[in-house]
Amino acid sequence: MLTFIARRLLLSIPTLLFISFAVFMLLQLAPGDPMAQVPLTVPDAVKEKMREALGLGEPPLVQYWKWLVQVFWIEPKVLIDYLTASSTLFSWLPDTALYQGELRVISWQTRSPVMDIVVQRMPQTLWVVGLAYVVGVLIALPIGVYSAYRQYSVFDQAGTFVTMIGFSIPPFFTGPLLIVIFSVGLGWFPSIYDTTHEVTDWDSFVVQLQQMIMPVMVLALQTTAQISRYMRAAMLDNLGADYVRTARAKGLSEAVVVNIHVLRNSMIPVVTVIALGVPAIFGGAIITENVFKVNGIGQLLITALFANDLPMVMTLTFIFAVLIVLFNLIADVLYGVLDPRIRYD
Amino acid sequence: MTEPVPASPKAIEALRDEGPLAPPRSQAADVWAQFRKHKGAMMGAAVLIFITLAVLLGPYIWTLDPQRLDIRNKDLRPIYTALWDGTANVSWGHPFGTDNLGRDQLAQMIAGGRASLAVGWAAMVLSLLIGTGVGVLAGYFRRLDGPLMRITDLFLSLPILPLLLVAVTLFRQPLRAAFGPEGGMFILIVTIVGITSWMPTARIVRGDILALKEREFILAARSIGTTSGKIIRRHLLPNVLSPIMVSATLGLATAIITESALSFLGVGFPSDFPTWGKMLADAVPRMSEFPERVVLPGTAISLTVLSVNYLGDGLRDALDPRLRGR
Amino acid sequence: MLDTETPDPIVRIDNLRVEFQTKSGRVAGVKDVSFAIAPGETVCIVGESGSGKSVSSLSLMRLIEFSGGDIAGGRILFDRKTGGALDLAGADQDLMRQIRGNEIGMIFQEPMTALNPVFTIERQLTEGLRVHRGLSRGAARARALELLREVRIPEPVRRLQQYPHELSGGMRQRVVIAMALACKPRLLIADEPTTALDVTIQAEILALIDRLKRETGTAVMFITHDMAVVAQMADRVVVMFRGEKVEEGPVARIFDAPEHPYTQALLAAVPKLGEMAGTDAPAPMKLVGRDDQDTDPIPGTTTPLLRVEGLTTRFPVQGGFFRRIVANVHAVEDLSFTINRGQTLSLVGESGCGKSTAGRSVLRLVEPLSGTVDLDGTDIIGLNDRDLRRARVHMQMIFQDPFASLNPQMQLADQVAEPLWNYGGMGLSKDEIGDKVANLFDRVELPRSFMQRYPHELSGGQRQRIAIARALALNPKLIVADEAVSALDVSVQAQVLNLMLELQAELGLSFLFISHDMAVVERVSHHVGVMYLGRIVEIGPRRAVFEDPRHPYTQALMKAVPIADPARRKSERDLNFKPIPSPIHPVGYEPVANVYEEVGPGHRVLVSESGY
Amino acid sequence: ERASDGQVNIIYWQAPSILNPFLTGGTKDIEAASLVLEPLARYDETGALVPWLAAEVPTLANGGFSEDKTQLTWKIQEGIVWSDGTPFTSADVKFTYEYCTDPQGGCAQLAKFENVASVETPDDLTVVVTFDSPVSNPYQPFVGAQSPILQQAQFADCTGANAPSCTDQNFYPIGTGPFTVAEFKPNDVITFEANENFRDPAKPAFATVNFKGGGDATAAGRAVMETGEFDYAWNLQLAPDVIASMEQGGMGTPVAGFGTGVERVMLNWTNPDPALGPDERAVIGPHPFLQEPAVFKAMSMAIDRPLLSEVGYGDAGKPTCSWVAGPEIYAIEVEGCFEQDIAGANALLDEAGFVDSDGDGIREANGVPMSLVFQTSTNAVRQDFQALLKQWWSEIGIETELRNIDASVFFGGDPGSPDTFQKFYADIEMYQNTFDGTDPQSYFGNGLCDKIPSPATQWQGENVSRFCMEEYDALHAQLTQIDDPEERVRISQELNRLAFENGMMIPLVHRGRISAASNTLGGVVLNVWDSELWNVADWYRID
Ligand SMILES: Nc1ncnc2c1ncn2[C@@H]1O[C@H](COP(=O)(O)OP(=O)(O)OP(=O)(O)O)[C@@H](O)[C@H]1O
Ligand SMILES: Nc1ncnc2c1ncn2[C@@H]1O[C@H](COP(=O)(O)OP(=O)(O)OP(=O)(O)O)[C@@H](O)[C@H]1O
Ligand SMILES: [Mg+2]
Ligand SMILES: [Mg+2]
Ligand code: NI
Repeated sequence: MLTFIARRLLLSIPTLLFISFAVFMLLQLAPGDPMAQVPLTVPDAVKEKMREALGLGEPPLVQYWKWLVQVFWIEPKVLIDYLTASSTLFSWLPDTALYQGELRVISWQTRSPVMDIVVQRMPQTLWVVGLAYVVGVLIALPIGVYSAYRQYSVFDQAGTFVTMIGFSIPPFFTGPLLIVIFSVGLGWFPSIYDTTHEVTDWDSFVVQLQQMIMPVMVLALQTTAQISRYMRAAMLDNLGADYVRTARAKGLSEAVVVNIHVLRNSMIPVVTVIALGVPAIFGGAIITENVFKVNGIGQLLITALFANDLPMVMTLTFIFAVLIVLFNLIADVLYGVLDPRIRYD
Repeated sequence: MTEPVPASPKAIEALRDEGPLAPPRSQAADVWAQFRKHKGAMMGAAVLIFITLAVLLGPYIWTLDPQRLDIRNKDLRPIYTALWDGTANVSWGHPFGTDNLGRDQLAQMIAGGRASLAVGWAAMVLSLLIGTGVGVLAGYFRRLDGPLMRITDLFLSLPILPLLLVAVTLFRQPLRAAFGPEGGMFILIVTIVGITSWMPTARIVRGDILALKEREFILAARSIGTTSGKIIRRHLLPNVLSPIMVSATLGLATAIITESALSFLGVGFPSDFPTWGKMLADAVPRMSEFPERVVLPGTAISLTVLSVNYLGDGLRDALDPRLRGR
Repeated sequence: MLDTETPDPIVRIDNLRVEFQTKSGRVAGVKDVSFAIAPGETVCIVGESGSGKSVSSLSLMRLIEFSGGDIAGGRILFDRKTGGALDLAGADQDLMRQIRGNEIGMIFQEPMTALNPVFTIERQLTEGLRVHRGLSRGAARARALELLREVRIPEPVRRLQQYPHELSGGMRQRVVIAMALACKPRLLIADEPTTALDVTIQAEILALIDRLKRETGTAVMFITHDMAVVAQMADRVVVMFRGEKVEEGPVARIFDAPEHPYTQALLAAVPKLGEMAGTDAPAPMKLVGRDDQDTDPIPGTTTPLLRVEGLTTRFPVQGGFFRRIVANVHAVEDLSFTINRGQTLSLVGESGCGKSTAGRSVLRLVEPLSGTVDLDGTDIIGLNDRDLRRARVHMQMIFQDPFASLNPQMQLADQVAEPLWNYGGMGLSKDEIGDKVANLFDRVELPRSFMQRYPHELSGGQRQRIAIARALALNPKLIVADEAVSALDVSVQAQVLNLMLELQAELGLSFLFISHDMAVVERVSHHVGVMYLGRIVEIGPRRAVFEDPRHPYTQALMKAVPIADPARRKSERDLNFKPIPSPIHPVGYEPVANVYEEVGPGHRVLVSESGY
Repeated sequence: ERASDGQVNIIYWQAPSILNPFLTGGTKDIEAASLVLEPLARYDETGALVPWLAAEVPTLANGGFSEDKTQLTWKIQEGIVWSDGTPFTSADVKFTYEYCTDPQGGCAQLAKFENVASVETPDDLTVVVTFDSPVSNPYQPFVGAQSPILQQAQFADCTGANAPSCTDQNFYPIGTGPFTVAEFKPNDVITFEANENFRDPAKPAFATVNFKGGGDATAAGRAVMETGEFDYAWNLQLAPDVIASMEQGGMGTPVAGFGTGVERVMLNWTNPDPALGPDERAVIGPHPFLQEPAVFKAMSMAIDRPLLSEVGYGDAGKPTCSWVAGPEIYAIEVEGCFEQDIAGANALLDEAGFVDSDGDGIREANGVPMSLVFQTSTNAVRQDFQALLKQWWSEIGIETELRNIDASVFFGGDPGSPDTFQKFYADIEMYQNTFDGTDPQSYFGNGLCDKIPSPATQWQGENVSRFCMEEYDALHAQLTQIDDPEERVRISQELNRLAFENGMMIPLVHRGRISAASNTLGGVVLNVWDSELWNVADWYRID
């Protein structure tokens, strides 16, 4: 298993390089100039200087190389410095000073290191999009299980109906709808997410819950629709299997048969589906974030895009690619963990 | 106990296999018979046919120009609101009401449906073609598996928006010159949605092909000299139809919704070109005063997606001879 | 006649009727079945596939509801330990849960799928104990261990922590048996417990069940379609046919004097080992009710058609960090044999000994590592892809599983015509292809009305005939029949075997016949090769090998084969099997070349290392 | 009393990405920074100049502005300290000048210092700005939210090429304003705290400001007027009926103010034919038919301006036919301009020989169909305008193809993008822009021939329509020389008229700005001439 993981990790390096290169070249094709925000009055010579300071004007390959160095060499150094200096986990280690003020990946838009902003955005995205995913999955699983167990029952039919509707209604409609009902009409939840809110005690936790509930539900609806379909299919596959009959012949109760024997087997494909869906969390949910003003990674990406902030777009895309590759691996490993039949060597 | 012993043993009769009892029928009739049994599918088909006919023939029956502004008749409510609200501003001339600039909602629904359905179907078909193609090749030819799956990863990590923006700026002009502003944008959107949504299909198909490849009938086909191309066409593709169907139904919904999301973000069709998604997005700010403006396109999208979903279910059952027999 | 019924049967089924709700209305799986089982007695239920054996047993457990059936009539009177008889047909599921696994144990047909793949053996074994006996984890574990010892699993302690896929089929079936026995049930239902197993393992399992019954006095309801197994196991026999009981009686009576024509036909169709003693050439079986049959022996010719020399096939096992090849599965090791025109060579051996691989290597459906294959002057191994495809016209294959070897989505006529299409119609026009396909259907005795049907609408035997028709379409010289009849019912098997023999007689076909069933092999072959661990350990004329087995492995194999004759029961003591060693060897391992000793004309025995 | 009213919540639907107004052109950034950084003087809600950090506005009358119009002497108020407690001196002002004019720095507000020859500091409270030539409007540097004063101590190391990478300074500037930055999350939210050292001990009333950015105008308006989560929402570009229905929410009210913004349709004086290739499009004139007086006059006549105003802006809009419509004195009245006259427009076109010769409903000009690509930014009201205009023009036989582009791209000025309003790769486009203060002189300069954007100027330049007319240039030159207010008004009106009648653009609506304030928020005075948050120190909570 360990060699399997190690080998896959090693293999993923060329994959990631390939992906990042392809994305980089694609973005190069895009017209646009980070000098966009610089006003008209700045003389050309000055602009040229600024351009050079940002590393433009060099051949794309050189830019790509610089970017690689920044991402793979300089940023890790900053991270290690941070960990040894101020994180709770590693601060007992002697403080390192690896980062010597080299140029980091700088956003053209805010003129600050891209990574800092990404780190700043992570919590919102994780809280909302991540939680939505968890909630969606938690709702989807029982629905899927019960739909399959009572195939073609009223519950099953209604489940199919509702999940398909959930799937076909865009979030830019459900979002405002919820706002009109719950924020404007009932005044239960805030319509705008407060990214500065900190959870310190029970009350603030309740506030946090209130502001998360609507975006989480909008997003969860989509997840639920998909995962419950997969769960139902997997359950149906397994309910007819021979071992289920064996389990029943042992005199086990239906609850044990379904919730332990069948469920455990059905989870194998579903867990990988779930794992493969995780990267999308970090990609953010642009529209939902937009509707509820959860300024997470999705919002970051889209503003960066419109502002032509290539380093930001590039880095976010790359992080996304890393996650996809990583979760592909995790899905495979999970598959092996859940299914003893799979052997990795 | 005493068993009556038959006078003349007709044992061979006993040993003869029972054949299928029902008389053979043509394949099409069989498929149809099975399909008809699926109530959901029949409903789905009916709704889908209705919607399709409505958007295709609608403009000939309801001849109002969807883009025509009639500012004096703006903000009319649909005719049915008169049922409970006698004071509602309604007119038989605009049964679904009008929007804030007085465009006829019925005509917009029809025109919007044309665009949404066209985008949905075209993008879905494109993504299915790519997905199935890549999946089959990766699953069948070992050597292609690695490279193709890496490419799948690449596409998975491509965010759709940068791609769209790049594509819009690079190709809008030539496409517009060749196909007109709407046609060009249509091709762009379809292509982008298509090439950013085929990956799940490819993965699923690949998985199924890998499993099917180990089945004996593929080996049997090889032993009777079937070439790889024919094995794929005759033996593999028909057997992965069912996952492809599922992808197709999900794909149609995704395509319609992606198009509307693009309009929402302002990178889609021209603003006066109605699609269901755009109507929905445009109506959201006035949702509480004019709920029908979100309900009508919203229902249309959901109905389409639902009917395609049920239709897909039924077709899958009907096309699979194993299920058909039962 | 009057049965001598034991006064107090443990279970008694009266006029059982089970129906299924299907899309085309309600169908009866079991129409009218009545029988009883007394304590300490083994009742064998025999009958063909689909005759309602499993449905009867599942009804007894009231598991039939979960497969969509329901008991439409009749009674199932079960004598509970406490408090007399209970009609299971009307008992509620809560009560049934107390009976299932506790008072009635059940063993299922498929050891491969009957165990939950994701739980350890311990977990699955102890589950029932903890539910019914309320044992603690530790006590349940101790009992599980005891059970594994009882069913004679090697290394029982280790097994507890293993997962089903880590055990061989035989071991899994023993686990299933242990599970069924866990709570010392008073009735044991065994639904075809050995059908999927090798003869050697089958013999062990049968012996095991027999011993347990003797030791514990459990009543056994034994379901099978294999008359040889019936002869070995049964006290009494119930014969079922299309949902009805057609005959019942003590085992000796059924075998000696079957009354119902179906039973007679069934028994006639069973090949019995030793039947062909004294003959050289195979001959079709005489089937009851068929008067027009030609049962002349088929001598074949002595001109060689296929010559295989030193055929070796290995499958690489990858491993390590760089996925390099670390070992090889030595599936076929230095195989040499010859098949004459119009004759049949059979390869026999246990599961995994490389029979299929050998057959496929000959056709180059798997690439052999080395060796020569010479088919009528063509060097098959040396051909490039295009020529190989051409050469395939002359050699065809029939596969073991008639359910898996036909494309479920394609009409039968198309599947039979496909080989012709592949070779541009072999010079035939479209209509001529149609005619030819129709003729092939006639040839394999399938009605032409089947042409537009799909595989799932046919029974196994019919499908296998389609597979034969497909193999015949190109008029091949050689057909490799890989377990072509193993999945079929005896009566159907007999028909298919006869068909193959007829075809051989008429068309002069040569067969490479692969099977693990010694009785069938005896019936059809001119020559026999016995394989063990990828090698042929003994090869020669069928008569020589069967009547005078020389290699110890051949001798052991012969002993294990059950004989369809209740008078010749085997005892457990005769059995002596070593576990088969692994065919996986690290890279660089070079096995010794095979050295044979000629013990008779054409009868050669491996004298070098065989692994046995 | 300072910091007694808790928190005030402000929402801008565009999120600030930096708090240094010298490094950004974005209104959102500049206005956010205006809570912290202050200029010497600024405009009030009437457009009048008021002293801010300065003790008084220097004028000719009080002698602060030299007679030769080349020297301006500012007197700084006494006792002003930075939020870190250090005194605010003239050195900071001089430093700000040096900071922005550093050739390496890429200052975004360089235009403010265009004619400045030097900045001297005779003493700690005196700043003398010397211009290299006489100027009629000397109130450019250090006036208004776009050119506030930076602290020398903080930015000393951030001049020139270092400017962009001084993240801390750019995110957490030290200022003299009522608030200090507590936390800055780029493109998301800023938390401000009351400035301990603010010059008025009673202000600000709020202890903290939560400045949220991002989203869309609808949600922002809703958050103030319907749910009451926020106290102030900036610039609600929403249809009047939407705003009206939000007001029903009862939590807040819209506040409107008229500035200089005129929504207008710019006509392209060059030929945007894609066939010409990127370097020649929008450079080579003339347009095949747009410069024909009959054409643009007919287009203007076909418009129902009062209707547009009502549909798009309601009370916050007035139909206009002036390019510069505010302050009102400069506006012109054009006879019949507010009446829609389709028939007249048709007649005009027929007369000029633009007829529909092939019967497809579209007129031809010299053989080319009169078909226009009409672009604007993505915004519900603008799309409604587009649809209406399209319809009206179709009634006079002119076909229009609509296109809308995301605002950040359209106004982004990115020379690489083909979609900026400056590049003008379309026949007509619609937008509005404004100017600071009340004097239109420099704004009228946007019509001069030498302000035409072209590849040579990286597509920068304010004369977007590429209108070029000797008479106009001459008249504008005259304006720069004249001080007499009445004469200035006359010339300005003349310039307005020239622009309108010669087809530089088609004015549509003089639009006000609408923001929304909570009913519990007091002291809000909407100022369209400066930062909307100019008087945030006076805001307080109504109980
Ligand atoms: N779930 C079901 N639905 C419909 N019909 C069924 C079902 N299960 C069994 N049957 C029918 O009941 C009949 C008896 O089947 P059963 O499984 O008992 O046969 P069997 O004798 O055990 O055969 P085999 O030897 O193949 O196991 C068959 O005709 C079968 O088609
Ligand atoms: N594709 C393959 N890759 C790796 N090992 C294989 C492959 N096919 C067969 N083997 C191994 O080769 C050996 C011989 O297999 P083969 O299928 O030829 O046995 P068999 O005699 O036909 O058995 P059975 O009676 O079960 O069909 C087995 O150990 C098997 O695990
Ligand atoms: Mg059975
Ligand atoms: Mg085999
Ligand atoms: Ni009797």
